[in-house]
Parts: sequence; structure tokens; C-alpha cells
Amino acid sequence: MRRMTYRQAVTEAIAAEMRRDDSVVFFGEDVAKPGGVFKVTPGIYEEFGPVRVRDTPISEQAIIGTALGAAITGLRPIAELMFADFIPVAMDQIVNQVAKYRFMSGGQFTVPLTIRASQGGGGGFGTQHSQCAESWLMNFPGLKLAVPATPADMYGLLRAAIRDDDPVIVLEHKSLYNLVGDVDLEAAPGELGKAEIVRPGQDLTLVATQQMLHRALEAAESLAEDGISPEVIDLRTLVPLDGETILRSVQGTSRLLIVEEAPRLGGWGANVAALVADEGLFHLDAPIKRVNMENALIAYSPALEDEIIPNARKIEEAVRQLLSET
Amino acid sequence: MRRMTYRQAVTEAIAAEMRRDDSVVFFGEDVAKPGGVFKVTPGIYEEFGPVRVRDTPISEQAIIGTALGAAITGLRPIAELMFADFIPVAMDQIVNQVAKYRFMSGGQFTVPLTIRASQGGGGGFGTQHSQCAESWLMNFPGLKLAVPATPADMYGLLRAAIRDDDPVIVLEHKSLYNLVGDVDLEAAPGELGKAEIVRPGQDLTLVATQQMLHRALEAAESLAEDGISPEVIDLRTLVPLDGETILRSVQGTSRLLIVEEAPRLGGWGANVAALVADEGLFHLDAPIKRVNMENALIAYSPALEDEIIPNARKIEEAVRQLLSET
Amino acid sequence: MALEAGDRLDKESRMRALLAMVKIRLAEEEIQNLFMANLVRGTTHLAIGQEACSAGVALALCEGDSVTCTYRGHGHALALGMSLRALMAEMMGKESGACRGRGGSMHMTDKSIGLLGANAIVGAQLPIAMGAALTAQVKGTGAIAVTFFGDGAANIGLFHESLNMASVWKLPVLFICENNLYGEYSPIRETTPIDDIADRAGAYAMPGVIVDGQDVEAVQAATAAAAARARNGEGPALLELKTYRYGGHSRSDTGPYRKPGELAHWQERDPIDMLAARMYSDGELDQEEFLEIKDALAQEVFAAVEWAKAEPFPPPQSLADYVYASD
Amino acid sequence: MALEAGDRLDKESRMRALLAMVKIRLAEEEIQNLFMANLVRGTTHLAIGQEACSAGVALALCEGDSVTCTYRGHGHALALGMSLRALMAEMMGKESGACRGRGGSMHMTDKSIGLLGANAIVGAQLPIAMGAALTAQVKGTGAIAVTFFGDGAANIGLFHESLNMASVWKLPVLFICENNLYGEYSPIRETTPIDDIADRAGAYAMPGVIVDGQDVEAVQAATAAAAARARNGEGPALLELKTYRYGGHSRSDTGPYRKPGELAHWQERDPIDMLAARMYSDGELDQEEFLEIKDALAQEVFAAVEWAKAEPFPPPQSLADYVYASD
Ligand SMILES: Cc1ncc(C[n+]2csc(CCOP(=O)(O)OP(=O)(O)O)c2C)c(N)n1
Ligand SMILES: Cc1ncc(C[n+]2csc(CCOP(=O)(O)OP(=O)(O)O)c2C)c(N)n1
Ligand SMILES: [Mg+2]
Ligand SMILES: [Mg+2]
Repeated sequence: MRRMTYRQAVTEAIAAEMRRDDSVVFFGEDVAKPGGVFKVTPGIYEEFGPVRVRDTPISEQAIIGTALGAAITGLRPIAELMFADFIPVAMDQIVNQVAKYRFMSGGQFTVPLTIRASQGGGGGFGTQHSQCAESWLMNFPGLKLAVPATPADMYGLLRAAIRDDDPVIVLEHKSLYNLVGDVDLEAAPGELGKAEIVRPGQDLTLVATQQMLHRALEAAESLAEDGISPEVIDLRTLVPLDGETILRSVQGTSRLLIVEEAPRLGGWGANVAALVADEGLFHLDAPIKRVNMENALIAYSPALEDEIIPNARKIEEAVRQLLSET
Repeated sequence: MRRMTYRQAVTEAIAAEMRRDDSVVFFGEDVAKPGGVFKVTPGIYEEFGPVRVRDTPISEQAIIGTALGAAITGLRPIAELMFADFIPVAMDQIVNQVAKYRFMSGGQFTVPLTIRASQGGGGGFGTQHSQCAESWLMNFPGLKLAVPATPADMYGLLRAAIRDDDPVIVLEHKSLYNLVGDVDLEAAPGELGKAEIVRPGQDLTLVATQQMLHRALEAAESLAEDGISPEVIDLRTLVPLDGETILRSVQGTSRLLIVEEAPRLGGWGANVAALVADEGLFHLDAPIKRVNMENALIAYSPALEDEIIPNARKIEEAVRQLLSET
Repeated sequence: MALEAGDRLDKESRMRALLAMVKIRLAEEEIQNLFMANLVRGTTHLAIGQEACSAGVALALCEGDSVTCTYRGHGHALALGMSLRALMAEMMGKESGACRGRGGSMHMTDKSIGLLGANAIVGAQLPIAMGAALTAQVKGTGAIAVTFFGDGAANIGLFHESLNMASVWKLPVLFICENNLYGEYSPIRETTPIDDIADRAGAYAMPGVIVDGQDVEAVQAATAAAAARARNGEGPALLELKTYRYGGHSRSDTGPYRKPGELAHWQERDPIDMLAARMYSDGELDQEEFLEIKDALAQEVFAAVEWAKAEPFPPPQSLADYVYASD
Repeated sequence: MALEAGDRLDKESRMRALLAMVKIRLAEEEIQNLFMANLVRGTTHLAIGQEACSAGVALALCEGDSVTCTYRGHGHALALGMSLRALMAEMMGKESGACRGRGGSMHMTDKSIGLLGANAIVGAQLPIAMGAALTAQVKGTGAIAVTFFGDGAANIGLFHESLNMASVWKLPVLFICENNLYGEYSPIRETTPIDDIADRAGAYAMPGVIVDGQDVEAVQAATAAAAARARNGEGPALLELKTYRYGGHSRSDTGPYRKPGELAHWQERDPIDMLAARMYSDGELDQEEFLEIKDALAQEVFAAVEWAKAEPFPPPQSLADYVYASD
């Protein structure tokens, strides 16, 4: 066990896999010599050298396409796209190429490719540098999607992604880079597709990820003082989606509140709601509620940014409101 | 009233708006002299000339960016992207620029821009030329999204899109180009954000769009013979989403089946389900069901393509199944 | 830069080139028939007239090299050695097709011959070949990668990103532009402000070479020279093969945008005829032999089509296969 | 191509350039203070050292022309005439900011001065300026558009698509590359295989001009020449302004990647000092006047900051405003 930040967990995961497997290579903009704009990958270039670790030109499409070509010919690339907001710049390569390559070839290729990007709001980076990408990316079969919320999960899921034979997008939440936690460097890699009940409870189910998970836990803490006990689930991966854990929890609590850092339309929470409204409808004692960003955008102004991104207070209010519904 | 195809309705709508308003311009790949790869825009170049109607290089990003710049400086561009599958190539311009431009400027600009693309499966075009794009595009506040299913709606909604002061993406379903219907060329433009009950009924609500709408109607016809009467709703636009019409219908029928030409995860139907599971839960007598493409991709092989895209038979089965649930 | 066309090919290589080109021509004519008869759904993009490009490049490659190409890829597939059966079955969406019917006409792919994929998104295949070149570079295999694209693709952003990054990383990759004068129905002069795509190479500090794309020997020589340079660690090159498609852009296009006489002009320099004529005059082939060759290949094509027609479709319950590796 | 630098500017224009450059410098120094003191959240990208680029281009533009630029856009905004108050209030996310606090440091935008937007996605602003040029062309207004970008942006796909399409359509747009030698922490020579971005112009059949980006008069002259050509219907041009940023890429960057002595070398050719020296020697300015100018501008900057601090934030209930025109 070592105490480390979420940021360090990324570095450690990449280093561990590169040590273990020569075919792992890593590239992106300013990731090698500079160690990444969020200082997430210092030392990787120094340890593994210029053949396996490379800075690229500002060319997101070429980065992903090259990583794909390398993945189908024997390497296990990790490609970084810096801000998840830049994913759309390389969108064709991600959704029409990477996601579909194995399928279109009738299974001739596997695509062991990891794409990393940092995402999320709260830092005052403005409308084009604060988005979460998982809700868009859920639309493309062929991709897997991990959204770790703790240093241990980052270490576990990023290694799982690198070892996985399918393309996995790992989204790192910027607001969590300094979060500290215990990490077992010798642990087996995480499992893609497994949610975790991070706080058991019986009054309602709270489903969240990343920054929202921590805020949900904060709300749960405060609600506990009033004897309200939410069960808090960290989805950890959105594809595959662990429907079983969600349904089992809702069966116990009869109420579901989904907390997303995403606009309402299109948000991943709609998928969770749809799942429960289909397979778990008769467990429900109340409407499925969602706390999210409505259909608006993240502004630069702190006054607006702090308002639009759900916080513990809003989650708490939504819980109390939901418990009052019948 | 004139009988015309869905294809002709596109041509007529563009021509009508270009006649009415000098600031409407139109460009895209092979849309001018060749009249479009689906022969959707013949005669437009001849009537309005090379200044207002242009063929472009194969440069989707530049097409959308140029259209955006023109839109904020006094033109009303219609930009064509040919296949909706190419939307990801221009994704940054669409979702980070077009969608957010007004917001980021604090309302200094309006963006009266129409983006057209043809979409959908069933034609044997393979994995990269058969997708529907509306489910991805729902994730981006700032965009509006129209999916007309009939010649009259195409004529009405495309004109509404061109006149709208916000960016509207109009998706034309390839399988409907030859569909014939009556169109009133003098009618007022359609209204974005209004669903239509195209077949009233009381046993359950069937929500669909475009190709799926026609298949749902086919299923309804056949179910009627057994005395089963579904209420069929054509959403027509996904953003804005007409929740009111859906909720009112479900209140009457107590059952909801959503039919999508989309993979299950991320599909727009999840949003409709989430809406009803929130605001209409207590109307429901049965789980909310969805017929869609599961989490798979459209193959080239007709055997697989015909299997994966929902058809009337599958919709009918799902209806019968849903009516048997309690 | 000093890429120079080599000598003429020896008889055996010429014969290989001739066989490849005739096979492509006959196979594509048959494919067009299938489509026009509506025996196959969807669309198709033929390379009839452009056979020297794929055949010439393929002759210059070695085992272990990789190729990506476009939807106009039947020629590349056959030149690299895809079996006619796998091709025809794929064309019909059959389980025994090269991609088990999942790919179709636009996605002819065969890992076993180094054909990493034909792409239906303009330009998307360029960096995928670079990835194969990266693998070769990282592993030090000495292999190279080749990517084919059209004149129209030279205007898409990814062309630029690819050539730039390949040059910076000195990747062993050849960018091969088959300039057939049109992107769909638009003449290149209306979408591109320069005459020669090869002139863009300078923007990336790499060699740019204009090659007679109707002369299979010239194509082979230019490719071999660029390949040798790439294998030698000197980085990528851009080759522009000047060529022409006799047919329309795709199935339904009759080519109304052509200038009068243009097609006939190009047909005078038909790649198959040109090579055959040289072989005649060098005493390497006579008319009768050539007829026999054509006949045999026509039989082979016919047999492959008949075989493919009888093959089964993928089972419906397999529709979600191959989406993930674990499927 | 025959773009030629014009004569020296007259005294009045020089004075305008000097005022603009000093204002930018002082305003940005103050912005850096605000960020380092954590009075403002997020990040910022300063153009200190590059002031001659924005000031020189702005001097060559006319009313009705349009500009797009990057996140490193405070200089462009001020050179074009944005008020210091609107800028500072925007920097702090206040309702009275240029974008009502929605944009922030990376999105300084002011329709009233023709500044159509600063973009935080590398390269995304290029075609947006082309759209303004298209409007001018369609409406025959005689206006032009200008788009600023960095050396790093010259490797992104959209650069290529934009220059190509602008050339084909002969749009009245100027592509202005501020080559400050770095894209974030990466030196241009490690990401770009050629020395001069201007050399890429040939791939698009447009003029490419290398300009001393530290000499505001050279920038003005080159821009004016290219602008005249564009207004005349002769199409776009690519200008490469050789320049240098004294600070890091953004707020937190201290520039450890610089070569020793590099910064000092560039500071010897400081754009403000260079112009001031010329004005001294031409008798258009003396040291005392210059000090007074600086002082007055410093006061103005200070007053704008203080004013902005006291301004209100946008009301929380307005968070969904301006997403749609109907809001
Ligand atoms: C990104 C993208 N844009 C547009 C298309 C539609 N399209 C298919 S082929 C083609 C023309 C390509 O021309 P060229 O590159 O010259 O290749 P050719 O077909 O002549 O071999 C176009 C525009 C596409 N498939 N992908
Ligand atoms: C598409 C995209 N990729 C990456 C980034 C991150 N990024 C911001 S600025 C920058 C460097 C740009 O360098 P250059 O174009 O030279 O402009 P400069 O900052 O030097 O003015 C990068 C990589 C981005 N904002 N957008
Ligand atoms: Mg072509
Ligand atoms: Mg720079």
C-alpha cells in the first residue's frame, strides 16, 4: 500500500504496464519531455526513452489513427488527448475507425488501444475546456469507457484498459488529480464493467461517477446526520455498464437518484434511468430523478460554473425531495 | 398541394428559402453542379448561381467552420455533409464551435445555420455509411435537431430550420428519399419542438422517428386487425424534445414502447424513457420497453443488416409482449 | 531528392503485373454486372483504368509490409493477393467473405496479406498505415507501410496531419495518391488550387514524386525507390500516380461531368494494353498467350462468383459478434 | 508573389501602435498578477513579447473587417479596440465583461470591433474567419477577414482544409501565423519538419510571406499589402510573423524548455523598445513623453481592474441564458 494522488496513480499505472510489456507505447502532445500539461506523466519519457514515449505535433486525428494502426499490428498504444474537449477533433478516428475496426474486418483484428483524456468542470477553464465526454462516447459500440474516481481505481482500471484487447477510453477528472488515497501497487488490475457500492444504505440509491461521486458521498454524510441512509454506487465504467449492481440496489431501496456532470439531454444518466424503467420498474416507489446540468453549458464565470455543476447541497436537496415523493 | 417525394421536398424547401431570402447560401461536396450525391439538390445551382451555391473540396471541418463564420456575419448558410456518418469528421466545429458560439460570446451572436446530412441504414452501404446521428448529437446544448419522416414535414421543418436563428441539424433518412406524399408549398414553416400523434390509439404509446416511424405504423396496422390500438407518435424533432405530447399520451395508454434505429446504449430513446420514468412514472402500468439495435453495429451483409434494424415484425412482437406484462 | 525510376522489370515480374491487372479488370467488370443486375445491394467503386497503380505498388512490396487503402480497393486487394473467392463472397455479404460479410465492397481487408483495411471515410486510412509503420519502427522489423488515397483526399485535414507527423517521426510509410482527376463528380481543378498533389510534399520536407500511373513499371520503380529509402530510415515519401478511372465514381454514376474525348484519350494509354504491347515487342508474350491468360482468368472470376453465390450468409444470431474481442 | 513592405508609418500611426503595444503589455502584466494572486480562477495565455503582431495587423485593417484569434487573444482584443474595462471584467467573469462573463480569458470576443471570437481549440478559428470573408464576398462589401494562429496550429488538419478552400474560393482572408517557436512546451523544430510555416503557402497557390514579428511597422506593411490584394479579389495570403513570447505557455508554465540565452536574445529586439527607439531617433518621442504615456496607461489599467473587481457576477438564475437565441 502506498498513499498517492490520483495523478500519481496514472503515472504509476502507465509505468507499471510499460515495464511489464515492451509493446506498450505512449504518445500525445507534450506528454514526453514536458511530462504532460497536468504533470501526469513525469519520468515516463526518461525511463522508457524516445522510441516508446513520444511528443506529437498538434494533430489529434493523426495521433488516434496512428495509435489504431499500431494497435492492430502488435503494439499496445496509450494515446493521450489532453483535454477530453479535444475528443471531437479526433471523433471520426475514434468512433468510425477505432470503435468499428474489429467489427468491419469480421474479427481479423483486435484493437488493444487506450485513449486517455482529462475532463470535467470546476476549474475555470471555460466552455471549451470543461466538458465531460462519457455521455457522448456511450453511443458507439466497440468502445469501452472507464471513469475512475479514486487513486486505487485509476491505478486498477487504467492498467486493465492497457491490458484489454478492446479500445478503452479512460477519462481522468481534472478536479481529482490531487485526491489522495491508498493504492496497492501489486494488486491485480481492475475489472472493466463492475460498479461498486461505496456506501451501503437502504433509503435510496444514488448513482454517480468521478467528481459527482465525491459530492454524492459528501451529501450522504450530511444526510446520515438526519438518519437518512443513501446507498451510493460508483459506476466506475460506463461501457460495459454494470446494470446488475444498479438493479440489485434499487430492488433494496426502491428509489433512484442519478447524479451527473452532464447536460440533461443525452446524459449517461438517461441510460441508467432507462435500464431501471425497463428491468426494475416494479421495484420503484418513486420517480427516477436526476441531478445534472439541465440543458446548458459551462460558463467561464465562477458564479455560473459553481451553480451549474451539481454540488453536495443540491444533491442533498434532491434526496430529501425524492424521499418525500410517493 | 403537390405530390412529391421526400427528396423533392428537400429541393423545394431550399429553393423556397433561397428565393425568399438573399442571405441564404448553400454549399457542400458535390451539391452544386452535380446536384448532390443523392440527387437531392438538382437545379439549385442553376437557379441561384455560383456565388450562393458552391461545391467544396472534401473538407468537412472547413465547410462547417466557414458556414459558422458566415452565419454570425449576416448570411444564413445551409451546409451539407452528405452522409451523417461524416459528422464526426467535423465534430469539433459542430459541437465546440457551432453549438457554443452564441453562449461563449454572451449572446453577441446568433447562429442561423442549417446543417443537412443523410442518414440511416438498410441500403447496404456498410458500417461507416449507415448510421443515424441524432442520438450522439442530443448531447450538445446549443444545437437543435430535426428528423422529419414525411415529405410534408421535410418541407416544413427544413424551412423552419433555415429561418431559425439557432443552428439546426436536419437529418434526412436515406430510406425515405423516394417516399411520396402531399406537400402544401404555401404552408407556413413547421414548428421545431412539436411531436405529432400520427395514429391515435389507447393501448400503448409507440414513439418513433423516420424509418422506424413507418415501420411502427406498419406494425400498428397489422395489430389493429387483432383489435390492438397503439398510439403512434412521430417526434419530428429531438431537440427541442416535445415531452408534453409524450407524457400526455402515456397518461392515456399507460404503456410505452420506443422504437429506435440506434444502438441501445446512448440511444435517444433512453432520454424519452428517462423523461417518462421521471415525470410520468405513476402513469405506467408496465416497464418502458425499447426496440433498437442492441449494442451492435450495422454490417454490410444484407442478412445482418436486415436483422439488426428493427422491422414491423419485431415491433409487433414487442407490442404484444409489452401488452402481456403487468 | 533522388528517387529515380529503376530499369524495366524482368519478364517474370511483368507477367505477374499483367496477370494482376487483367484479374482486377475482369473481376471488377463482373462486380459491376452483379451490381447492375441488383444481385448485390449498396454501392461499389471500381478502379478500372487504374490497375497499374495497385499492381505496380504491390510488386514493390515485401512480405510483412502493410497497406491501407480506400473504398476503391478491390484492385489493391487482388494485387496484394486476396483470393477471388474471398473477394466475391465479401462483395455478396457472405460468411466466407474476406471480412465474414461484415465489411463489403468498401472495406476489403485481409490481414494475412498485409491489407489492414479499406476505408470508407476519405483520408481516414492514412494514419492507420502510419501506425503499422510505427510498429515496424519500434520493433525494428524493416517493414514499411503504404497508404493509397485519391486526389480529393489530399484536401482533407488528416492528409496534412499525417504527412507532417510521419515526417517528424521519420516513419517508414509511403503516401500514394492515385490522382484520377476527380473526387466524386468534382474535377480536381475546382477543388484544389495546384495541379500536382506531389507539390505538397515540400510542406513536410519529404520527397514528392510524380509518376505515370498508367505505366505499371514506372509505378513499381518509383515505389521501390521510395520503399528502399524508407526501409533505410530516411522517412516517408509522397508519390502521385497520374491515372484515370474509366467508370463513374460509383455504381450509379455515368460520368456526365467528363470532358468530351477525355475517356478515349486515357484509354489510349490503357495500363494493360501498354504493358502487353511492351511484352509483345520484347518477345515476352504473343496475342494467343494473352488471350489464353484472359480466358483462364475470366474462368477463375466466373467460378469465384458462382462459388460465392452458393455460400451462406452469416447467421442472424451472429449479428453482435466481433464488436468486442470477448464476443 | 509581390507583396512588398511599404514605407515607414507616419508619426500618428506610430503613436497609435506604441500606445496599443504598451497598453497590451501593461494589461497583461496586471492579468498575470491577478492570476498569480489567485484572484482569478482558470488559466491565461499571455502575448507579452508578441505585441507588434496584434498591433501591426490592427493598424492595417479597416472598419468592417473581421478577426478571429486564439486563447492568446488579449492583445488582439486591445489592439482592435476592446475597452480595458470590458476585458478586465471578462477576465474576472463579471456580467459587464465583453462576453458577459461567459467567455473568459480564452474567449475574448467583441462583435462591435469586428473581433468575432478567440478560440480555445487549436485551429478552430481559421474557417470562422473564412466565413466572414465569404459574407463579404457574397455581399460585395469589400471587407476582409483576418485569422491569427500559432506555429503549432500549422500542424492541425483544419489549417490545411482552410487554406485550400480559401484559395479555391479566392476568399478575402489573411492567415496570420504568429510563430513564437513553441506550441505549449514543444519547440517547433520537434513537431514541424520545416523551418518556415510560410513555405506551406505554395501548397495552396497563395503568397507566403515571412515578416519580422517584432517590428510593428513591418507587420503593418505586410498586412496592408496582403489586405489590398485580398480586397482586390486576388484571394488569401499566409503571413508568418516571427516572434517570441517572454512568458510561459500559460499561467503555470515557467518555460524550463527554453534554450539558455534565448529569452534575452529576443528581448534585445523588444517590439516596444524598437519602435520607441525609432521614434526617439526620428524626433517623434522623447523619454519623458514615453514615461508619461506609460504612466497614463498604467493608471488606466489599474482603474479598469479596480472597476472590474467591484462589478457583479452574472446572476445564478441566468445560467442557461444565451444557449439558444430564444432564451
Ligand atoms: C470524410 C468523407 N467525406 C466525403 C466522403 C464522400 N466521398 C466518398 S469518395 C469521395 C471522393 C474522393 O475522391 P478521391 O480522394 O479523389 O478518390 P477517388 O474516389 O477518386 O478514388 C467522396 C467525397 C467520404 N466518404 N468521407
Ligand atoms: C485541438 C487542440 N489541441 C490541443 C490543444 C491544447 N493546446 C492549447 S495551446 C496549444 C499550443 C498551441 O501552440 P501554437 O499554435 O504555437 O500557439 P501559441 O500558444 O504558441 O500562441 C495546445 C497544444 C488545444 N487547445 N486544442
Ligand atoms: Mg479521385
Ligand atoms: Mg506557438
